Amino acid sequence: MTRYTSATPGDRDEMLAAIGVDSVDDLFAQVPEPLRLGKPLALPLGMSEAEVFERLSALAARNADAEEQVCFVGAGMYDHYVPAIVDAITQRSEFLTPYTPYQPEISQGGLQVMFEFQTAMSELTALPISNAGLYEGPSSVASAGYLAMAATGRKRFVVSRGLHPHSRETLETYAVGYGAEVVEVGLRDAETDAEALAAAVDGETAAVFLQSPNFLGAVERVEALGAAAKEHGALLVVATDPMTLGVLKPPGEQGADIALGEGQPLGNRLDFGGPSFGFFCATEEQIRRMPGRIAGETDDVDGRRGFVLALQTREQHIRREKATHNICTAQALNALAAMVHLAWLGRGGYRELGELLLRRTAYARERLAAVEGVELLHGAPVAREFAVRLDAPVDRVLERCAERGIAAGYPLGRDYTEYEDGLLVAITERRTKAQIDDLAEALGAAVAAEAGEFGITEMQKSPVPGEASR
Amino acid sequence: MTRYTSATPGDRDEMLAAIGVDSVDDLFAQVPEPLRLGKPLALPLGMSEAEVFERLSALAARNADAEEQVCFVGAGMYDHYVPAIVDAITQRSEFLTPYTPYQPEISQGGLQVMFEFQTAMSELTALPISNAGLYEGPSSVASAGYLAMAATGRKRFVVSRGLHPHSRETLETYAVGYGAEVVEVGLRDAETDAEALAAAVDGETAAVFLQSPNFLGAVERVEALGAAAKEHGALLVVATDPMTLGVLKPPGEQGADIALGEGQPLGNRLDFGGPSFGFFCATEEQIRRMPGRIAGETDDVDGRRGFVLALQTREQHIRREKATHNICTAQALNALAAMVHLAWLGRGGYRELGELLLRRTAYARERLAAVEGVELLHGAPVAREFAVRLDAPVDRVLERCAERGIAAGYPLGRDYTEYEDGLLVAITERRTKAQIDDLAEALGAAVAAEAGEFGITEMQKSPVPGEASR
Amino acid sequence: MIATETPMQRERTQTIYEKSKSGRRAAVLPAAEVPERPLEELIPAELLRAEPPCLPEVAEPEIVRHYNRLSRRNFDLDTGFYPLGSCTMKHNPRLNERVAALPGHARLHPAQDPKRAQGALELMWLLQESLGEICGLPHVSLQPSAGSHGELAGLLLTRAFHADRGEERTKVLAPDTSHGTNPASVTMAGYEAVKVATNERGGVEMDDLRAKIDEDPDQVACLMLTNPNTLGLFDENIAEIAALIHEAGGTLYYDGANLNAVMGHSRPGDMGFDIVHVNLHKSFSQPHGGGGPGAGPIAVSERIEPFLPRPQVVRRQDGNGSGPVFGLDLDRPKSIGRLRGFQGNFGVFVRSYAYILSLGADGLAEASETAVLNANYLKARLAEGRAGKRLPVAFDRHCMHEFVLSGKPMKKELGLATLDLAKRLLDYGFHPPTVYFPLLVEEALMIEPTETETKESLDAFAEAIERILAEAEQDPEVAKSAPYTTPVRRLDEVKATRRPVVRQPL
Amino acid sequence: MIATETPMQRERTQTIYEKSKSGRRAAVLPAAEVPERPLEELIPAELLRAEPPCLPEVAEPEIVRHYNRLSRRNFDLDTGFYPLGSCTMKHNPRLNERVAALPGHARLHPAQDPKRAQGALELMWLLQESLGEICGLPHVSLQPSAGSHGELAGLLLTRAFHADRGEERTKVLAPDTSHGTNPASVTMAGYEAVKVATNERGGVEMDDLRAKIDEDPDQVACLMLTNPNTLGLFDENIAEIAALIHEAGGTLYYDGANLNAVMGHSRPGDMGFDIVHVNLHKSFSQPHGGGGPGAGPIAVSERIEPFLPRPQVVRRQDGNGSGPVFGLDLDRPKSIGRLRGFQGNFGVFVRSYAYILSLGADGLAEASETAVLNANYLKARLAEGRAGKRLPVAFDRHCMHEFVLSGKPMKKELGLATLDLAKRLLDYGFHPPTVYFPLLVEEALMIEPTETETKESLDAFAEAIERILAEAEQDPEVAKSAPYTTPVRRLDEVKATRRPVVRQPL
Ligand SMILES: Cc1ncc(COP(=O)(O)O)c(C=O)c1O
Ligand SMILES: Cc1ncc(COP(=O)(O)O)c(C=O)c1O
Repeated sequence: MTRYTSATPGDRDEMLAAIGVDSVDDLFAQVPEPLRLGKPLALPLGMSEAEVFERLSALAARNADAEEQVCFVGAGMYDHYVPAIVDAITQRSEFLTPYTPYQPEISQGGLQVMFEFQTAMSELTALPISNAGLYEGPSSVASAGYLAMAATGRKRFVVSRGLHPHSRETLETYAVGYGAEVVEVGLRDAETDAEALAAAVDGETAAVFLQSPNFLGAVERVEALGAAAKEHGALLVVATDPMTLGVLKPPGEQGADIALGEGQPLGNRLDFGGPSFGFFCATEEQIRRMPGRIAGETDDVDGRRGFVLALQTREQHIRREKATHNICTAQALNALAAMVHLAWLGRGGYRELGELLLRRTAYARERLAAVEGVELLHGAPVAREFAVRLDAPVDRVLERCAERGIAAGYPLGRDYTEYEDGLLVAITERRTKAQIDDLAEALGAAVAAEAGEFGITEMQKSPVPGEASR
Repeated sequence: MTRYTSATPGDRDEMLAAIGVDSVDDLFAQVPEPLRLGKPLALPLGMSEAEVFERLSALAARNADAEEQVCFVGAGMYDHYVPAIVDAITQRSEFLTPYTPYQPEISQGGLQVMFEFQTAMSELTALPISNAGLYEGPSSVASAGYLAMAATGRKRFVVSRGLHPHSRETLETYAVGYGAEVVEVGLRDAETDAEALAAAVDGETAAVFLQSPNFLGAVERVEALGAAAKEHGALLVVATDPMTLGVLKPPGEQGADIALGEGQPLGNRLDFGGPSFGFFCATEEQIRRMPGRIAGETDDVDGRRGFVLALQTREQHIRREKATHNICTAQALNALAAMVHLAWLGRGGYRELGELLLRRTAYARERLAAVEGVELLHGAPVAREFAVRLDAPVDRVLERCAERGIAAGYPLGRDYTEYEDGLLVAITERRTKAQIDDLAEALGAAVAAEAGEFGITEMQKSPVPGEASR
Repeated sequence: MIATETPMQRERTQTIYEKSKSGRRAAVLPAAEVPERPLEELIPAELLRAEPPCLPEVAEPEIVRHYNRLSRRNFDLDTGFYPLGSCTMKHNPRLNERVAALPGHARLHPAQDPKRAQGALELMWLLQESLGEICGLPHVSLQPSAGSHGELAGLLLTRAFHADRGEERTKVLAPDTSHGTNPASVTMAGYEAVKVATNERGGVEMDDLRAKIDEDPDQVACLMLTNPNTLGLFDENIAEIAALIHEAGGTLYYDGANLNAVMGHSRPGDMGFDIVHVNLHKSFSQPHGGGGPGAGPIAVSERIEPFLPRPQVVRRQDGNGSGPVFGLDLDRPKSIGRLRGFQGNFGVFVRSYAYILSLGADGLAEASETAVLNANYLKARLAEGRAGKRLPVAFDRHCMHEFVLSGKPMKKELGLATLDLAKRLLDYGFHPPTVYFPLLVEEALMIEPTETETKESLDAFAEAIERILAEAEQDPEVAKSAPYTTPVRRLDEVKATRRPVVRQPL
Repeated sequence: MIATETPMQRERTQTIYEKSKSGRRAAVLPAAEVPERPLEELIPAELLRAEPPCLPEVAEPEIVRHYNRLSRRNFDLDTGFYPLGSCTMKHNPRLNERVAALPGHARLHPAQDPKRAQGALELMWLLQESLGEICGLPHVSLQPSAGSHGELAGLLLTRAFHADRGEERTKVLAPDTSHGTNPASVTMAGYEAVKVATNERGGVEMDDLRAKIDEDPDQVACLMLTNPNTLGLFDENIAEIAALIHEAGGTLYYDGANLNAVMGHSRPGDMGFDIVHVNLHKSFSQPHGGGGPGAGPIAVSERIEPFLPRPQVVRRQDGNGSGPVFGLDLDRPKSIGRLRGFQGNFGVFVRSYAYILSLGADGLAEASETAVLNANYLKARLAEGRAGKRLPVAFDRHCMHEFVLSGKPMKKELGLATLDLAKRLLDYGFHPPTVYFPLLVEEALMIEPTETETKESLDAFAEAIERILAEAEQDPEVAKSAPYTTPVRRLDEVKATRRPVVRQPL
C-alpha cells in the first residue's frame, strides 16, 4: 500500500480469490513476457509528504518570482493580484476534482459556471458567442485558423507582426498540419502596416489576424485594418488582452469575427506560463464551428432550469474525424478562476481597473522616457504595456536591474531582431508609483553604468516627457 | 458600501422607508448625544485587498519563521509538518464558518468531528472522558484546578516545577481569582523531587500537578509521584505532550485523574503561539464537572444515529453562575485539525512518529553532548526534547546560531534562574540528521567563539557520547 | 413512492473509526536516518506504552472523503443566512485566511527571540492601538482567548485593582439579560453574582441597580454590562449607571460581544467603562470555526493598566534612532500574570488586523451603520403580517444591530414553540436565530442579521417566517415535526445527557 | 405530504448576473496615485469603449455564497466513487496543491530569465526524465496542454519525420475502439483517418490491419494505439503490430490515457512505440478541475527527437564546474515549432512531479498493480448475480485497469438503457461509468475504479448495480425516470443544441 491506496494484504487475498487468480501477476499475464519490465523503474523510492514538500520548496526557492523581484515583465502574462476568494473557490473539492460535466444532473455547478463565463466573455469582447475556454492564448489563435479554413474553404492566413510571437509561431506549427499558408505583414511605428496588409489580403485569404494591444503594447486601429478582410470575405480574428476591455473598444465593435486571447490576466496566477486558459468568442454565424465545450441553458423534465453541454455534435467524442476541433480536456478550473475574478471586480471595478492601468502606464511611459539613455520605441497609444529603447545592451541592463530586485521588462530582441535594443514594460495594479519611480531610477543607473563601461556615446534626449518619440 | 456590504443607496432608501425613519442617524438616536463619537476614528481609511496583502506580507517578512531558520525551539509548541489535507479540510467553508453546533440537525458534521476527536484523545491519554477542547495548554491546567476544587472541596494545589512555566503562572493567576493556594515542588536532576512532593501534599490538597515529559524534557515517573496524591485523596493532574503518547505510558495508565495539555503538535501550525487548543481528559467520575463542550451520540426521532452537545447542564448558557466553567467559544477548528492529523497518521503512523522522535532525539542528545563546551543538563530519559548546558552565555550562542540560520533552542534562563546556562532543544520529524549535525557544529563553533572572546576556561569533556552527564 | 432524499441525507453516518481497517494509513514518515536502537535503551521499560492507542487506519482518499462528507452535514455562513443573535455572523473574508497562512506568520515559533519577530510584534502592537482607538480606551492586552476569557481577565483585573487599594470586594452585578458567561466568569473569579432587573424600555432598571448597590456599596466590585445589550438596545442611562458604579468604587465592565453595533459611532471608554472585551470572532470577522478559535482582547483605562496580564507588547524607541523596536514586557510587577501560554491567538490577530486595515475608519463605521440598518429593516419587515401578530418584538423601539422577538403569542395561539419555528426554518434553508435567550423574554428569538447580508436575504427570511406561520395556521403539526430535509431530525438530547456516550467504544 | 427535498434541491438556480444590483461590488482598487488625466488624452476617442461591459455587481459575501452553493451542485471525487472509464479518476493529493501554490512557482513569470528560474527548469527537466523512464523513451517534451494536444503534436512530429526523409504520407490508422480525440487529431493534422477493426479478443484485428497497410503502405504515416485499449485490454499482438507499422515506414503512436495500467510494469517504448502522450491529469493525479487543466507531455524515440517542439528544457554542464545549468533550447532547426505560448502547463508539472516523488518507483508500480487488481475484482463482483446476466462483460478475459460491460441484455430483457442505469446510479450516490463508449460495444458501460478506491467502495458499487437491476425487474420505470434526488433531472439536451442559449441575455 502507498498512502493513497487501501488494499491491505487481507483485502488482496479476498479480491484475488474473488477474481480466481493466485496473484496480481496472473492479471498481468496478458502483457507478453518480453514486454514486462521485470525490474524497478530507475526512479527514487517514494518519499514522505514532508520530504516532498521540502524538496519542492527548495526548487521553488531557486526561482526569482514576483514576490522576490518587482515584476514589470508582461508579454502576454501579467502579475495581477488574484483575489483570495478565487483560490478559496477553485480549491473547493467540488470544483477541483470532478471531470467534464457529462452527467448534467450532478454537474450543474460546473455547467452553470461555464454559462456565466460565456456570458462574461461575450460581454467583454462584444461578440455574441463564447465557448467555455481553450488551452491558452497562442493555441487559440491556431484554433481560429482551423475554424477560418472550415468557414471559408480557404487556406491562407494574413498575420500582423504585432501578433504575439508565440501565437505566430503556433499558428505556423498548426498550419503545416492542416495545410495552410501564413503570410506576415510588418509594423510601422509599432502599428500594423495598413497598406501592406491591404496588399496581402486576397480572395484566397481565410483570415486576417491582428492583436490589439499588439505585442509592442500599441492599441491598433482594428476596424480600419479589418476593412481589407471584410472586402475579401476573410474572417477578422483579433487577439486581445482581457484586462483592457473595460476601456478599449472591444473587438466585437470593430468588426471582428473572432476575438480571442490569453486568459491569464483574469484570475490566474503566473505559474511560469500555465495553466491558464484561452478565451474564444465569435459571431452567431460561427456557432456550429466553434472549438471547445459550450454550456447551454435548458429545462429538465420538471421544467426546472438547468444547463448542459450544448452543441456536442461539434465535438470529437461525437463526431470523431469530422469534429470541429480535437480538444477534450480543456481548462475549466482556470475559466472558473476568471469568472470569480470578474464577478469580484464587477462592472465598476473592471472599468476602473482598466482606467488605472491606462493612467499608471501613461505615467510610467513618461517617467521612463525622461530617463537619460531611455527613449520610447514608439509613440502609438498604449493601454498597459509599452516599449522603450535603451542606449546600452538590454541584457546587461536587465541584469543590473535584477540585482536590484527589479525584473525590468521583456527584452524585445528575443523575438524581434529589429528591436535588439527594445524593452517591453508592463504595468499592473500591483505596480505602485513608487515602484515605477524605482524602475526609472534603476534603468537610468544601469544604462549609465553600461554606457560608462562600454563608452557608448550619449544621445540627445528630448527633455520634455511625452514628447519623446523617434 | 464596503466590499463586504451590499446596501446600495437605493436599498438604503427603501429600507429606511420601511423602518419609517429618514436616516440611519435616527436609529442611532438612542445613543445619548454626548456619547456619540461625532468624528471619524483615528485609523487609516480602508485599503484595497492587494494593499492589505502587501502590508501584511511586509510585516510577515520581518519575522524569522521556521522556513527561514531551522527550528529547534520547542517549549510546548513544535515545528511539526502539518499535512496538506489538514488545511484543505479546515479551510472548507462548512467547517470554517459556522458557530457552535446549537442546532444539531444542521451541525452533524461538526458534532461528529467532536465525537471522533473525543474518542481519539481518550485513546491517547487512556482516560475514558474527553471534552472537545479548551483554549490551549496552560489555561487548561488552570481549568483543572477549578475542577479539582469542585471535586474535592479543597483549595490547595501542589505543583511540580517541571510543569511548563506558563502553566504554573496561569494557574497562579486563576488561583487568585477562585481563591486557591499554589505550592511548588522543586526538581532533582530534572525530575520532580519525590520526597519534597510527598511532604507537600496533605489532606487539604485538591490536586497535584505534574508534567511528563516535563519542561526540561524529562519523562517523569508519574505513577510513583502520584502516590502521594492518591494517599491524600487529591486529584492527580498530568500535563503531557500529545506527540509522545505513541511510545510513552499514557497518564491514564499511571493513575492520572486528569490528563491535559497543549494540542498544537497535533495538526496545528505554530502561529506565533495560537490559536491551538487544549485537550482535557478525565475519569468517569469527573464527567459532570468537565469544562467545555462535549458531544454525545444519540438517536433522532426516526431512530437515526446522530450527535448533540451533551451534558449542557454543566455549561454557562444553561447554568450561568453555577456552571462548571465559563468557557463558551473554544477552539473547534483546531480540534478538527488535530483529528485530521491523527487520522492521517493512523495507529501505525502515530506510533512510528513517536519512535522516530525518540530515536532522533537520542541521536541529537548524544551528538550535542559530544560537542566541546556543551554538556547535558540532566541524564533523565527524554522523548523529544532535552536540555544542555553551554560553556558560554546562552544568548550570545543563540545569536551566533541565528546568524547561521538556526534557531538552536529555548534559553532556559528565561524561566529558571537556576539554569541560566541551559538550552532546551526540541526535535520534530522535520529536523533531519543533517540539520542536527549542523546544529552540533554551529553550537560548537559558537561556544568556542564566545569562549575565545570572553576567555572562559575550557572544561574537561567526557569524550564518549552517551556517557556525558553531570 | 420513490424517495427523493439525497444519498447523503439517507446514509447512516459512520465515524472515521468505523471506516478503519488494520494496516491502512495515509502517512508515510521520513526514515529515522539514525540508529534503530530498541526503545528500552532510551526509556525505562515501565515508562513505555505497551499498545499504541487506537487511532483510525484509513488511507488519505478516504480521510478526505470522510471529512468532506461530514462537512456537508454542516450549515455554514458561506452558504446561507445565519442570523444567530449575539454571535455577529458576518462575512469572513478569505483575504484574512491568506495573510494568516503566510509562513512568516504561520510558521513563526512563539518563543522566537523578539528581535526576530518584529513583524509579529508590530502587528500585535498595531492591533492593540486600533482596538484601543475603537474602544476609546488607552491600553489593550490581546491575551484572552475568547470573550469569556476576557471577562475572567476583567474580573481578575478588578480584584487586583481593588487589592492594590487595600480593598476586597465580593459582588459583581450584571443585568438579567446578561450572557451566561458573565455570571459564570463571576463565580470563577471568586465573586458573587448579583442580578439586576431590566426596565420596560429594555435597559437597566435604575431603581433596582441603586438598591443592589445601596445594599452594600463597599462590596460592589464591578458591574458587567453589554451595551447595546442582548436585547439589541442601547442603554439610555449609561452615563448615570457609570456614575453610580464609580461612585460606589466599582469598575464598569463592557461585554463587547455587541460592539458591532457602535464601531466608529460610540465608544465604551467614552461611556465610562473601565474594561472592555472585544470578540475578534464577532466584530472583527475571525471565522467562527464551528465553535472557535476566537480571541477576546481587553481594552482598559489608565487606572487598570498596571494590572494587565503579562507579557504586554510594547513599542520602544531604539536608542540608536533607527526606528521603533517592539518587545514583550514581562516586567510588570502589579500584573495579574499570565492567562495562558505565550502571546495569545496570534493567527486570529492577523485576520482581525487585516480586517481593520481593509475597512479602515470609514469602513468600520459603515459596517456598524449597515448592521443597525439591516436589523431595523428586518425588524420592520417582521412587524408586518403574521409575524407582527404572532411574534411581537419584545421591546418596541428602534434596535441597534439585533432585536428580540417573543414567540409567546405564537405558542398560545398556534401551539408552536419557538423551537418549532426554528426547526422549520431549517427546511427553508436558514440558520435559525438564537432561541430562548435572553431569558427574560418568553419564547425568545434573538435576530442579528449583520451588515454583510443583502436586503434580498432579509426579505427572503421574513417571507420564510411568514410562510411558516401561514402553514401553522393550517396545520401546526408541520412545524412541530420539522425539520424534514436534514440528515437527522430532532435528536434525543435528554438521552445524550442522561446516559452520555461521549466516545466511541472500540 | 411534506417535501423532503433539501432547500438546495428545490431552489431554482439563479446566475450570478441575476444576483447583480447596480452599484454593488466586491473589489476596492488601489488609488491610481498618478494624475487623473482624461482617457481621451491617452487613447484616441474612437478606440475607447463607450459603455463598460456588463459584469455582475455583487459584494463579496454573495459571490462566495453563489459559488459555494453552485459547487454543491457538483458531484466530485473527494466526495464519492467516480469510476468514469478512460479518465482515471484517482485521488488528487492536496500536497500537490500546496507545492504548486508556493510563490516560487505560482508567481514566477514565464519570461523570467532562465538564470533566475533554475528551480522551475530543473523541475521540468526532472519531470521529463521521470516520464521518459516510465515510458521507456529517451526524450520528452512537456509542452502539450492535454492528451489531444499531445496527439496533434505526435502527428505533426510524424509529418516532420517523414518530410525530413522526403516522404509525404496521408493516412493515419486507429482501431475502432480509439478515443474520439484520435481521429479528430488526425483530421486536424491534415491526415486521413483510417479505422482498423477489433478482433474477438478485444485487440487489433490483425488481418484488417494488414489489409489497411497493404492497401498502400507508402501512405501509412502512423498507427495510433491505446494499450491497454479502451476496453481495458492489453493487445497481445503488440510486438507484431509494431513490426508491421515500422516495416511500412510509419510511426507508432501511443495514446497514454491508459498508462495507469502499466506504470513500472511495461513501457510503451519497449513495446515499440515512437511517440507517447501522457495525461498528467489521469495517471499523475492532476485534479480534473471540472474539465481541465491538464497536460499531455510526449515522450519520443531517438529518431523523433530532432523534431520536438521548441523550446525544449535542457541540462547543460556549466563550464566552471559549479554543477548543471538548466536552459530553454530554442535553437532546434528541425523542430515542428511551438504548440502554445511559453513552456506549458507548469503548475500541472509541479503537481505531477510531486506525485512521482511521493510514490517513487515502488509506489508507481504498486499503483498500477492495485488499479488492475481493483478493476478485476469489480469485474468479478459484477459477473455475479443479476449484473452477470444483464450486464455481461464485453470481452471475457482478465482486464487491466478498466473493463467494459454491455447493457444489451438489460435493454432487451428489462427495457433499461445504459443511460437509465447511469441515471439511477446518481440516486445511489455514485458517479456513473463512462457510457456508450467504446462505440463497438452496444450499450457500453466503461468502468475504471482506479487504485485509490477501497474494496468497500467497489463492493458498495456492485451492490448498487445489483439493487438497481432488482428494482428494474419489479418496475423498470423507476430507473427510466431516474434520477430523483438531484437538483435537476433529465435535462433537455436536444433543445440546448437545436435552439442554443449559450449566454445570458442582459
Ligand atoms: C453577549 C455575549 N457575551 C459574552 C460572550 C462570550 O464570548 P465567547 O464565546 O467569545 O467566550 C458571548 C458569545 O458567545 C455573548 O454573546
Ligand atoms: C483514450 C483517451 N485518449 C485521449 C484522450 C484525450 O485526452 P485529453 O482529454 O487530455 O485531451 C482521452 C481522455 O479524455 C482518452 O480517454
